Amino acid sequence: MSPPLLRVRGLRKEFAIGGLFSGGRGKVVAVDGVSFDLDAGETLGLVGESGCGKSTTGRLILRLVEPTAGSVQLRGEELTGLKPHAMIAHRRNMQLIFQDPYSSLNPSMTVREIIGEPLQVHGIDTTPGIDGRVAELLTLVGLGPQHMRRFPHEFSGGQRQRIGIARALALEPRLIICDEPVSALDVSVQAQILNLLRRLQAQTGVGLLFISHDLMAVRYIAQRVAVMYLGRLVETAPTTTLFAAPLHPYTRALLDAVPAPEHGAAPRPLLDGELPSPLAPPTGCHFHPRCPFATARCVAEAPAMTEVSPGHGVACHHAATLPAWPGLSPALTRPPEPRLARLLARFHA
Amino acid sequence: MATALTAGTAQAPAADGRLRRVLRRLQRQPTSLVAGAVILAFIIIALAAPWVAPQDPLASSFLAVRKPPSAAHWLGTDEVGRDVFSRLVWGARTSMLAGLIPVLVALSISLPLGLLSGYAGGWIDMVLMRVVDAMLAIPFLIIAIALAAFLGPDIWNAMLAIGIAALPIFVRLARAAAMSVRAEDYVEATRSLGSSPLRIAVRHILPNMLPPLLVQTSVMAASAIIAEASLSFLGLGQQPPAPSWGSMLNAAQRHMAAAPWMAIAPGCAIFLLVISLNVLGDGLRDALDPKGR
Amino acid sequence: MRFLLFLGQRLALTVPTLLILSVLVFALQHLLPGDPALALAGEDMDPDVVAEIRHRYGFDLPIWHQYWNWLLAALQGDLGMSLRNSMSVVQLLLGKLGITLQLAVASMVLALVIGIPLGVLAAARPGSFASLAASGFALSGISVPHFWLGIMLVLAFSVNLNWFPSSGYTPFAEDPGRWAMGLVLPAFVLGTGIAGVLMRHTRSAMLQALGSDYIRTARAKGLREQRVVLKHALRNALVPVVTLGAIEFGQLLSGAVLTEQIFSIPGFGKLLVDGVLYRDYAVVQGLVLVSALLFIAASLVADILYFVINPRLRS
Amino acid sequence: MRILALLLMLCCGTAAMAQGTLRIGIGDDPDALDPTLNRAASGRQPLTAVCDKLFDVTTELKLEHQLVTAHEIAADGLSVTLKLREGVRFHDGESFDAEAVAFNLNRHLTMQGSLRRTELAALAGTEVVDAHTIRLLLKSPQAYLLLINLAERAGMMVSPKAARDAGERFALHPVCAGAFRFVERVPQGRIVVQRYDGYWNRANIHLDRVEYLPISDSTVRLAGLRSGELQIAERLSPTDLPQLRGDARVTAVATPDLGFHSIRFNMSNGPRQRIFGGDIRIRQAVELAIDRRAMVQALFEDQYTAGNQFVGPESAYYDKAHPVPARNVARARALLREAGQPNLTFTLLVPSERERQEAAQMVQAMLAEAGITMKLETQDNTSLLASSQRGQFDAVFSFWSGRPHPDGNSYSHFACAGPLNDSRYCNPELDALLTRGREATDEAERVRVYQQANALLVRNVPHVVVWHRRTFTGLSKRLAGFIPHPDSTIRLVGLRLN
Amino acid sequence: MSAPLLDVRGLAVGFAGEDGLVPAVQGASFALGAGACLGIVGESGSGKSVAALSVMGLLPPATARITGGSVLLDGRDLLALTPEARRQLRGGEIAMIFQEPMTSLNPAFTIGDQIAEAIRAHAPMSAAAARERAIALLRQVRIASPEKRYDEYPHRLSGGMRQRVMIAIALAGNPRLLIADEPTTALDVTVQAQIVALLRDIQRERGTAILLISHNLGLIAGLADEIAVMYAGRVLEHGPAARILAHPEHPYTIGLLGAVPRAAPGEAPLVGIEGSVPDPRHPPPGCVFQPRCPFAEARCAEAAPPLRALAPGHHAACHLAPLEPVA
Repeated sequence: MSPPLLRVRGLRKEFAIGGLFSGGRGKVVAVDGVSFDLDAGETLGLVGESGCGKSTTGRLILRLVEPTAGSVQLRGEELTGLKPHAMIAHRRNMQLIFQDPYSSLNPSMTVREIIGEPLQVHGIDTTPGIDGRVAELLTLVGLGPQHMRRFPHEFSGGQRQRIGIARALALEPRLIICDEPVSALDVSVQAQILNLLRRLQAQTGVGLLFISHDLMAVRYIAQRVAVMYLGRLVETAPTTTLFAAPLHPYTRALLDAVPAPEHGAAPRPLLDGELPSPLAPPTGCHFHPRCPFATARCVAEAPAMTEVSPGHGVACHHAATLPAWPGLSPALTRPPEPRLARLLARFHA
Repeated sequence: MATALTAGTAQAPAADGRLRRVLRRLQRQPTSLVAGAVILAFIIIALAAPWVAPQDPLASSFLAVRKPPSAAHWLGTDEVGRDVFSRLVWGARTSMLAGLIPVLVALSISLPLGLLSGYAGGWIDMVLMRVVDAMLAIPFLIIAIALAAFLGPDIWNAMLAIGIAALPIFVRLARAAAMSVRAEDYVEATRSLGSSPLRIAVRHILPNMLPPLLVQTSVMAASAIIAEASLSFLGLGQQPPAPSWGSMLNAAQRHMAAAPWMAIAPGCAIFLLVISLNVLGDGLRDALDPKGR
Repeated sequence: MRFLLFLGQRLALTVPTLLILSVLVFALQHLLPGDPALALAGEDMDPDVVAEIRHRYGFDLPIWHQYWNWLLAALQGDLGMSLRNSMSVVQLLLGKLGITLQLAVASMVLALVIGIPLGVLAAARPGSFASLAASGFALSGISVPHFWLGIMLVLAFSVNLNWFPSSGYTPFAEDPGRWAMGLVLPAFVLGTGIAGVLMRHTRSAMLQALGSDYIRTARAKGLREQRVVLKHALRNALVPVVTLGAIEFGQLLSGAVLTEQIFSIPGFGKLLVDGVLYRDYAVVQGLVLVSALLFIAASLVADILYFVINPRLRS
Repeated sequence: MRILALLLMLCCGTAAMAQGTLRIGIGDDPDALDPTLNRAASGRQPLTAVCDKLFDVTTELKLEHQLVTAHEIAADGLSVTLKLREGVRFHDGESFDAEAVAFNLNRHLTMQGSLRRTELAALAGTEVVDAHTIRLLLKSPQAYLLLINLAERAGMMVSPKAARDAGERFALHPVCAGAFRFVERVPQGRIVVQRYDGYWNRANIHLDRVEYLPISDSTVRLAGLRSGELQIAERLSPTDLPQLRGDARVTAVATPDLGFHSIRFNMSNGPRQRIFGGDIRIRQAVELAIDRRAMVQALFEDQYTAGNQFVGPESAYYDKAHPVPARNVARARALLREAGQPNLTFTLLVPSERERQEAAQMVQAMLAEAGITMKLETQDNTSLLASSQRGQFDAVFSFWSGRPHPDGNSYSHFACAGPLNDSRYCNPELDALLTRGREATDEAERVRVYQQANALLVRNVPHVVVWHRRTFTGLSKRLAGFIPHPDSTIRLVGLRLN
Repeated sequence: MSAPLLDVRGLAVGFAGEDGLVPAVQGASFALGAGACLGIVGESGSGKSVAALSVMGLLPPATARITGGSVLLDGRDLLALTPEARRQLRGGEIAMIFQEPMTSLNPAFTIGDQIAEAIRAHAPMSAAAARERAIALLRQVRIASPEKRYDEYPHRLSGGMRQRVMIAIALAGNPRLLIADEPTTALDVTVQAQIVALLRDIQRERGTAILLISHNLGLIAGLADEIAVMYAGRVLEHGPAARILAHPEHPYTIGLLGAVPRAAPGEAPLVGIEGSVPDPRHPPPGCVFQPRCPFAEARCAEAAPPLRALAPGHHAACHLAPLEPVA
């Protein structure tokens, strides 16, 4: 069996904290033993609330942040511990798409320079030349060659995100890490970008790690989902499985909190409290203070990730004994009425 | 400042999109326009001094020493009978240069240092910042006086000294600018591409450090002009008989009570130029502010 | 506790700074041309006397040796003797410190009293005549060459109008009225510049505060504008301004060089200029060291104030 | 606003009226207040108030007794016997006697860093005859020169006990036998002295207290005088004088100075001697190109005196056979052509002080008319001293404050071994003359010798004397009894404040 | 429906920009009955927040100009009131909460002080009484141990807690109308649901009318009785929430509904509305949505369609409406 495109094992990152003002020194475990695989052509959704460590995980994989421990393998080759120059060869295979379409493009460079930079850095001679390749990429993401000489500030947020995607695609990478790529965009534009990513994946077979706090967007684009809470993975499963039968109480809470586009939808029971401070994470299972099913064991002992069915792992002591989950709000699962469906079809024409 | 701006356009075509926006915004501020016009007028006067000045700024007349303003001498004559107005016109050259050269000196040294310190960090940053702290603790003028005295009294030395004395502030600013640019996503983006540190520094960080420094440049030019005047006032700047506004003030001080016109004219010239630079600096700051009130 | 740790760290950082500073100053002044021994030997400049002076003050030693000697003595609190008037530098500085401090405090008070209200006014009524006038004043204060302003003021108020003493310094104990009058003009000259700086910073901090979300909240509560500006905005705007004020104060202590020169105030600035001109090494060295210490102390005070004012750091 | 102004004026006014206190604005902050260590001229003002001298000089520069009541020069000129004033006590109560004089003269000669040795160069030792008689033993017969030097700081007597106790720190609190006791000193601020009731000449002292305030800017000193803060402002600039005319409260008195301003040529000091060290015609050309009278008129309101010798034209030692030459540009050009230097170019070293800066610029303009290019190089005083001693100059614009005895204006400057002879001018004929002048006890002899010396220097042009200053002292009309002195030191005896 | 509590008619607001007045709201009309909840949905730049601030009287005075329309509260035109009268309404009859709970509280004062201040601004009472009442308010917004929290500074609180404090401040004057401008956007999903629930309870328990502004149709749907859809400064469609969600008539509303990812079987691709929001300085001719509209015809570029009634209470501004006759 060939190795997966990306294999992450026991990834851990501790940040030393304490600058001038905090006095004491301490550390925050931002990512705590995260493991997963990602195959070529596959999209893995990494979801969690802000501050749970999902973005750090993405940067650890790219080694933009040095991991404290753990292993990252790209196509069977270990990346951790590689010297910077040895890392460069791998960089063309892994790219990053950012959340903020404004700060991720250098304001003093033209679109051509931005998209052409990866080609220059890696000394790639393309048949049509750099200009030709940039034009090609611009067309691929739904912009045009006429945009090459412009500066980022002349574009809207959605267009900028397309430029960012074109830059990521320039080197034909095997893996793209998308860090909340649509959360800064308007709803109508979000869908454009999600569709674009889907289309590009189908065309290029690139593997996507899709980091997001928006479960429905993840559901739309990912084949598998990993749920993160305070630095740890709490559940991973194929998307359909996860949305049909989530096993971790936190996953359920997340799904329950999705607002349904329906008037007077019945409110779901709510999760209490908020994400605890990573400076002082709760003992045992990090989720226990907010968990309606927590027991003494949850306080004392951190549950290990166990596979309950092929590809479905969950880190909960009580996963087997939880009551059944009522399912997503019907408003989210119901197909649009025929009239609406017909009208919506016009948008795809 | 206006010269610095046009120079900026020529050197950094990559930034011209933003620069044009900034210029457009500047044009909408009436105060900046007036300030720009004043500065421009001074530049023109300085460049056209031989044609603007009615008399030879060095020609002294033993018979007309310290004469009050008259039709022959619009701003009177000085301590050795030279025409104050003509000296004022020629002195504009020195003062404009005194605003420009120290800024160029400070920028050309502090940009690489600030970049190094702010981007590389680590012990280099630590050592550099201690030296900068030490220099900051010595008053600006004292460093300038000591350096100017060491280099010898000469206008170019004075400008060099002022530029060096301004270094710590500039290094700090450049460092802060480098650090804030370093935190931008596009730097991470280019890092993830595998760009070399040199490329990141030169291609991505350096061009984006410039806008915040640009504001400081105009303020610095203003202080440099005052510093030149102060050094000349202490006899360490422009050497006689060549005129500079500061040396004119120096000469005037002894005759304050009897010939106040000797001091009032150069003082007002300095004030006008410096306040214009400061106004333009404020305008630039506003124009560069992304929120753009 | 956190505060003490922070303070300790800050103090530890000043040690290398001071060392570098002392080396810088030592190098700087020994780079200056001219021979202090010649200047000290009097009009007659007897060669024997010159040699004697050189030897007596150790000018014949290698420069690193001179520095080492100075450093050893300085660590024991001895900053040497003034070449010019045989006074101990420490004593000399102590005598001046009070005077310069008085001038600095007077200027600072003036700057605060003028700068902050003007800044608040300019920010609260943007575009109004008052705001323009305040900004104009601030810009003028920053842009006018201080030595020139000083001379003009002396000319106008002392020579022609005879309202203020033109120069010199009278101790408070001797004649409080005269003391106060003597400080008015120099404090005004020094204060206007700082008032300008403070006004601009107050204005921008106020503008920033007034544009912030919590001000919108305060207005949404239906508070009177006066309360919104003076309580909610000013309180937050003062944090950076106070910090800046402390740092400006630190610079004031040694930055009054030309002003003291013009008003013949026997403070740090005048001592410094004379020290440089006469190559009075020990005085210049000690003076720069002490003013650097004061500057560092002032920025420390700024940090402490920042700590105290800002509830985010306090808890 | 008007009320405020009124209040302010009241404050100032009352403050200035302190009873019997005389406030003197002096031009510079004095250095060590110890007669042995004092260097700058500014120190003489407070020291004169605090310390009496063995001798003094009259306004005609004649020797006069102060702590000495009689003196007698031995026939061989190698010793002088001094009879000391009796009943004089130092401020600390110690009595003044021959032992004290011996102590003081010895202190001047031996104390480390003493600046009085040149002045006492002729003194070999002392011999106490009785409590109030002392004999000075001389190395060479230069008695008159020695005595006149004892009318200066070298003759100031400090309390031996205080000097022994304080050691080097004596300068911080000088104790002498003058009319005023030292009270306090704020460096660069002020020096305060208080009347000493045990003073031998108490009857002629009418002031309670004197404050010396160093104010470096003469305009500010003048402003202080006019506003009533000061009652005396020393060394006013001649350009300030027109202001005084309209002011009924103040006046100014003038005395000719003893010194001279001159442009010294580098005759043989290092590599830069080549411009002026050789052909005398080049030096003469420079001199002829300068119009001294026009300069004095334009720059100094015609208040200074154009000069060409090391004493002023009104001095007895001035050689009237060589008056100040008129300007002659044509002759200057001709001389330069003859010397093969029609386009002479040289650099004049100038201190940063304003008076000489202005004059240098005017000289520059004048020389330009004769085809001479003179560049200016400014240095601060300390640098200038070093540069001139090392010979790093073509010509230097120098100033000498002057001494009552003409030897002080000549020997150090022009004798081959003179310590101030930065030009390195050396002429055995002049050396012989100057040595004779030192030994001459007879006034007529001195006049002859120094006139000859002046004539010689005028012919050789090692320097071009440009002008002699006059000292202007600004006085409040409240002040009575002021007598200006050519050595520009203010004598407090007889002064009265109304 | 009887006379509404809030009736905004033809409101037009512009901002002084670099090239003159840039329109932000152009002739927007909507109404809200006492105790009801109106949701305004729109993307960035739609003018929804500006409309809310106009109601509140909190538009930045230096740049904003109200160029037309009226804002009636109980039939009284707020735009005609003196600034002082408007100030008294603020925090009294009308209160508002904002998007950024992290920055909307003054960092320099304790949360208790800030609530008590709001209380005393409209009902003079002793400090002790205000404190009591503030603690009661904190309890009402479900903050645990309110006595202890009273003296805390905002930076000690989490985002959700701060938004609760903001709500407490808003409730201090017993408002009849609460404007909530994107109240949950900055919060985590789980906390977002808590705040929505709190708002719902406030509406029900206190009968406070709520003007809820959001870009999230799902969020609006759960709370609002009526929905107004705004785009480029205009109200394109409004009507009862159930009707708008089930039977939208404006193509933009339809697109928005299609852009929300749903767990619909069959995985139909998500609707992305091509193009982007027009630049307010250079609006397209005719209907503002026309350049992005898949239904657009030639006439759409010629004249802007007026808001027309299509069913009782349901209005849409589209030439083509009704798009498909009701089956």
